[in-house]
Amino acid sequence: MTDITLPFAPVQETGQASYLDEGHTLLSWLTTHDHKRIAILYAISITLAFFIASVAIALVRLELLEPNGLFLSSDAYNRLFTLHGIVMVWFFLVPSIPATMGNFLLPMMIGAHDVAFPRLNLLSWYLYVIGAIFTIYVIISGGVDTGWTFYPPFSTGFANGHVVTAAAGVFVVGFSSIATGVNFITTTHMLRAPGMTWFRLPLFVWSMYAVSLVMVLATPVLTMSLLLIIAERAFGLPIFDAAQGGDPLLFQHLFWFYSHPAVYIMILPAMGVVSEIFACFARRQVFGYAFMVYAMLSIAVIGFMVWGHHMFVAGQSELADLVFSFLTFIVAVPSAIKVFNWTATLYRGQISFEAPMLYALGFLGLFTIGGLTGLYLASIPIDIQAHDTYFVVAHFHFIMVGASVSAFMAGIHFWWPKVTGRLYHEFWAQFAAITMFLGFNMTFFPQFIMGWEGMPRRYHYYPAVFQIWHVLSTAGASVLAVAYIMPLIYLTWSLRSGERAGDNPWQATGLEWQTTSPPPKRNFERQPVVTEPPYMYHETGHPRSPDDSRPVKPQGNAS
Amino acid sequence: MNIDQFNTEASRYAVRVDETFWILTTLSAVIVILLVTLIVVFMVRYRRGSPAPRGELPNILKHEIEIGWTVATFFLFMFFFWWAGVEILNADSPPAHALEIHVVAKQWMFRFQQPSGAREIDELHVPVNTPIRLSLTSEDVIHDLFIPALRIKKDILPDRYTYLWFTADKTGVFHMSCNQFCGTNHSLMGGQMDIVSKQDYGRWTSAQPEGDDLAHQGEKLFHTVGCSGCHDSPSSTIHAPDLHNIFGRLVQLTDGRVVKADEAYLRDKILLPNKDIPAGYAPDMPSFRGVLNEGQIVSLIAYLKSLTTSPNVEGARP
Amino acid sequence: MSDVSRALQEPWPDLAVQREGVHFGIWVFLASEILFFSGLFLTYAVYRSFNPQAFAEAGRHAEIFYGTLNTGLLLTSSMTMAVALRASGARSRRITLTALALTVLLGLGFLFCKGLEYHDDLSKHLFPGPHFAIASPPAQLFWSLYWIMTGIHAIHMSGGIAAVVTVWVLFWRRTIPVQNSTMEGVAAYWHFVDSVWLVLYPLLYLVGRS
Amino acid sequence: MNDTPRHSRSRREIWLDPLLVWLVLLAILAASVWSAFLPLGAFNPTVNLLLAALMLLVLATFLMDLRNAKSVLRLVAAGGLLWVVFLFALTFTDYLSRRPTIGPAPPVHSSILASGPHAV
Repeated sequence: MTDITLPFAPVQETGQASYLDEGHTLLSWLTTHDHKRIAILYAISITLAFFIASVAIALVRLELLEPNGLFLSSDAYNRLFTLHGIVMVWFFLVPSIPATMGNFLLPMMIGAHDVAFPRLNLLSWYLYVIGAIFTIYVIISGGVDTGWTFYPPFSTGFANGHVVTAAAGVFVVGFSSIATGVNFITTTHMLRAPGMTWFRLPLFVWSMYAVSLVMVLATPVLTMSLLLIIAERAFGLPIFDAAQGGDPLLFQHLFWFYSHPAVYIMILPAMGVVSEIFACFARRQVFGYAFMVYAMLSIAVIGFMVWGHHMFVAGQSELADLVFSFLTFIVAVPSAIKVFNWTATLYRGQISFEAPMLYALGFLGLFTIGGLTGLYLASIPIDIQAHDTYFVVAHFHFIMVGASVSAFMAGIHFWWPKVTGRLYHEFWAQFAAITMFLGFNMTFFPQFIMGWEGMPRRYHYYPAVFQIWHVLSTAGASVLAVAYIMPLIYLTWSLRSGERAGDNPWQATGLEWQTTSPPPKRNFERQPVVTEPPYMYHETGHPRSPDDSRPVKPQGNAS
Repeated sequence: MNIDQFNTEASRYAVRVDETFWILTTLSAVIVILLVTLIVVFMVRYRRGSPAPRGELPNILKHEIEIGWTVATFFLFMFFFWWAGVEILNADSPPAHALEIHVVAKQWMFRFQQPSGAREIDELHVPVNTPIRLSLTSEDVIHDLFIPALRIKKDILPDRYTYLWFTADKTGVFHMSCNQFCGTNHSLMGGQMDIVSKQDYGRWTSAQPEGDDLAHQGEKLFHTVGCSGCHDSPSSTIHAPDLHNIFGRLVQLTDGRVVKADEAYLRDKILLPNKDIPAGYAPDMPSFRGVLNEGQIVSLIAYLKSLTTSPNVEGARP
Repeated sequence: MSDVSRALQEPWPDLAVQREGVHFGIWVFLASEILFFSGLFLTYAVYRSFNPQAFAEAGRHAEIFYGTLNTGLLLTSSMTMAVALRASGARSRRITLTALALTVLLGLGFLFCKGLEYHDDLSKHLFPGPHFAIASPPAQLFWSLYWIMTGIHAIHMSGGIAAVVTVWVLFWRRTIPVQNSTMEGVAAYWHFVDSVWLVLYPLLYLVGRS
Repeated sequence: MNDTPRHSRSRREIWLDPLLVWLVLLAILAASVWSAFLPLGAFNPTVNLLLAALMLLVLATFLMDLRNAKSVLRLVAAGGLLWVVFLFALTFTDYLSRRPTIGPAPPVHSSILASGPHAV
């Protein structure tokens, strides 16, 4: 089972077929149990979801150019932003990094051949597809107008769209999330390579572990609350009907018990990705590795106890307001620590600025602003003014889109050579990264301003005084659209015409880089043995002259 | 329409909220500038191949600094929690004799009922420098009343009361809107609030069409819909409680619990009479759901309140 | 060895780790399931604490006979399932198959009784709606929760029965040996579904009896 | 597989343990039904739930074999329950403090508390 070899054993050209060559038929992809292929299936599906949701919001932003609208009816407008929310949250953001990069990399990073339950992994993708089919049916048949939050009694008694089908789609996709979570937790516990102790795990693995925890423990509550909505709407069971003594706020409690931690489902993986990238492109050990781990775990756990800050104006008790406000300030502490640690990782590094690093730096900036505005919303008096205005919209887009999608793009570029064996086009990638950062700020910064001045969200018609900000925001969104389409083009191009990457183009230390690119079906030819902590990008202990190329110590050997 | 209708600070509370906002913004700006400076300096100084010396970190940077900034962040955030928390606790209770205005929201309009009985739709006249308490309820879905100039906002729930209160100190016309998504015309649900001088308010009130005040309207309803047949008739064969001094009292229930007879309780008693039966009574009151609309319920409750003479009635609070 | 090679699956290094992994995985899934049901329990707890009288009145209409009988059936099925697991660990194929078959029968018996009970409930107009039998409105909350809780539980039961039948067939055809990590998972799931019922039982059938 | 005894278990041992546990569980079930009909007032639900918890404990410990399980499994089970506690505790923080709200409590007069139907 284990072969001990020298730590610096050269990577050998084995001639072993890569996972991409295991079968070329469609059927071979649709029946695969290989975590890498499932990751690709997921990547294709979430990209489609991303563009569907983006088209929806592009229409919304165009419509908002004029205070009295351009071409949409109010119903159509409401359906479009609902569609945007539902598809982006559940069909793109939640599965984005975990189901693609997590699936691809988690087993490789810990030196395993696959995830613990490969068939469950494939099932999780099929559940995603079934959920997506429900959602596509909703889109084709006219949409749903509840907002992604499904608040009763509007959703149960008054909405005139396909609420039941939409909720059923999210319900199903919830189980896909749970399956992924169960798989990752079990894999991390049971399948680590010899020598891969808990505190040698790369931070990306830790982030996957933390996010799985949230998926497994939060998602079921969401599925239950949607089930109750379906029961009320389809079968007339008056669960949240205030006229029968029910309480609509109870739904909000159940919903946010999932949907606040869901924000951490979107941001924790991003934290994992950029940790890898900062270390690699600064050629430096991640500053305060242990603190980073504790911070991620405490975000995952405390993140469950803060949901009530979504309900400061909803009619919950003042005591609950204070308790949730307190806990929300607490959960901000580990997030702040992570920002400091990433900054400190740059200190005394050998920083280079390839596209992944640019995206990661963009993440750092956007996450800082998103996180700080989170403090505004944790303060009750400020939240009362900002709640359900564009301020909130801007805040969560900074976190969920700005930070999370930047990290997603960073990861895609960073691991692209590993996944495909090809290099992307560096100039275009750097250009796209910068465009994305600028476009994003231009889209969402104006929303902070108009939000604080009192522009409510989910408004089709709006007071003309806010037009200037809406126009700016739409202009920014067009820049952002270009920045999103560019990678699609040059990455697709690189699949055929990109330069061959070699096994480890970034000279990175993780186990996933110690095998061939693209990796063979079982990831490693032999069982890898881990001999080092992660991120040994520089010798510790003695100073070095600035110009010499530092020796990189791979985390272990595997060929 | 003018941005002043939104961002004017029309009350002392609004001024304090803005202070909190700007303190937090200053703080955030300092943090952002600090971080950006550090990042840019590191990026330039430690770019690959630059001549800056590298090597191992000094010991102080390895561990102590981590604990240091953790603790510092923690105390900073706790300070801010305390600051914002005190702010909201101070703003919590309106004075006892605030002017009470009933707000009923429905898709997609607000109806306001003044104590004088005057009714308005999507427009609200209030006197300046007077504590006002809005008691809010909805006839259909969850709505929300947002008055940006006062920096206040509250969701409006069906079959429940929520409250807002304020003392405006500027006159003028300000914007109001519904902030909780409530369906097709959500973005058209809103209106204006006219904060006027006390004299103008008095003039406006007397200029309204002659109408009894809420309590009198309620008293009429009390007799016309038949409440008085049981509750106010010593000869009735039905054993129903006398409702004098009911408001604000503590009521013992058959199962031993004690609840306060506030607006929500009285409303429940009218619409869900068999929930929470007071000790000593049979659950034999009919429900008035469908018989009375929200406005009439508001009037009835106002009447019941007017029957209370006890000085111990709790002041209206949000 | 052929037994072993048929039982060992990718990506596990050996059977002991695989067995431990399956056991661990199923428990993580069960933790998730606990949260799933706790959403319902929370709803129940909130509504009951605010409408104790109505819940007591509504609870009296539940069929305590069927409820208790079904609890007994499930406890018995848990017992047979435990026997099956122990027998499979001892590689006693005959006892494993018998105990699993008994478990399936008891599970089907549960669903049959549940069906009879549903029929009675419906004929007594205990499905919330315009013709609902109990006057007090919050009673509809109790009965809504009754239908949802028992319904979801019955779906879980059906899933459990399907899983046990599948395992039984695989054992019967000797596709996999009786000593198998799959058995651990199925057994843990079955016990969990029973446990949920043990909580539902006092919440739905023992309310307002005194 | 190596951690279970291979052929050592006789048929009797296979049946005996679960049968005993089963008898205990049925006894607790009987106690539940019996106690539900006792007039204990507010304690009825408490007793019922405690007995249910006892059944769960017996079932988990002896039939699901948590007593022999690795500590990490017990941790997972406990983790699930801990999160249920988060959910309940924080939701009830809201519900139990909704009425009366924070601030000075309304004055309570013994005459009102003691009030019979006629005072109300």
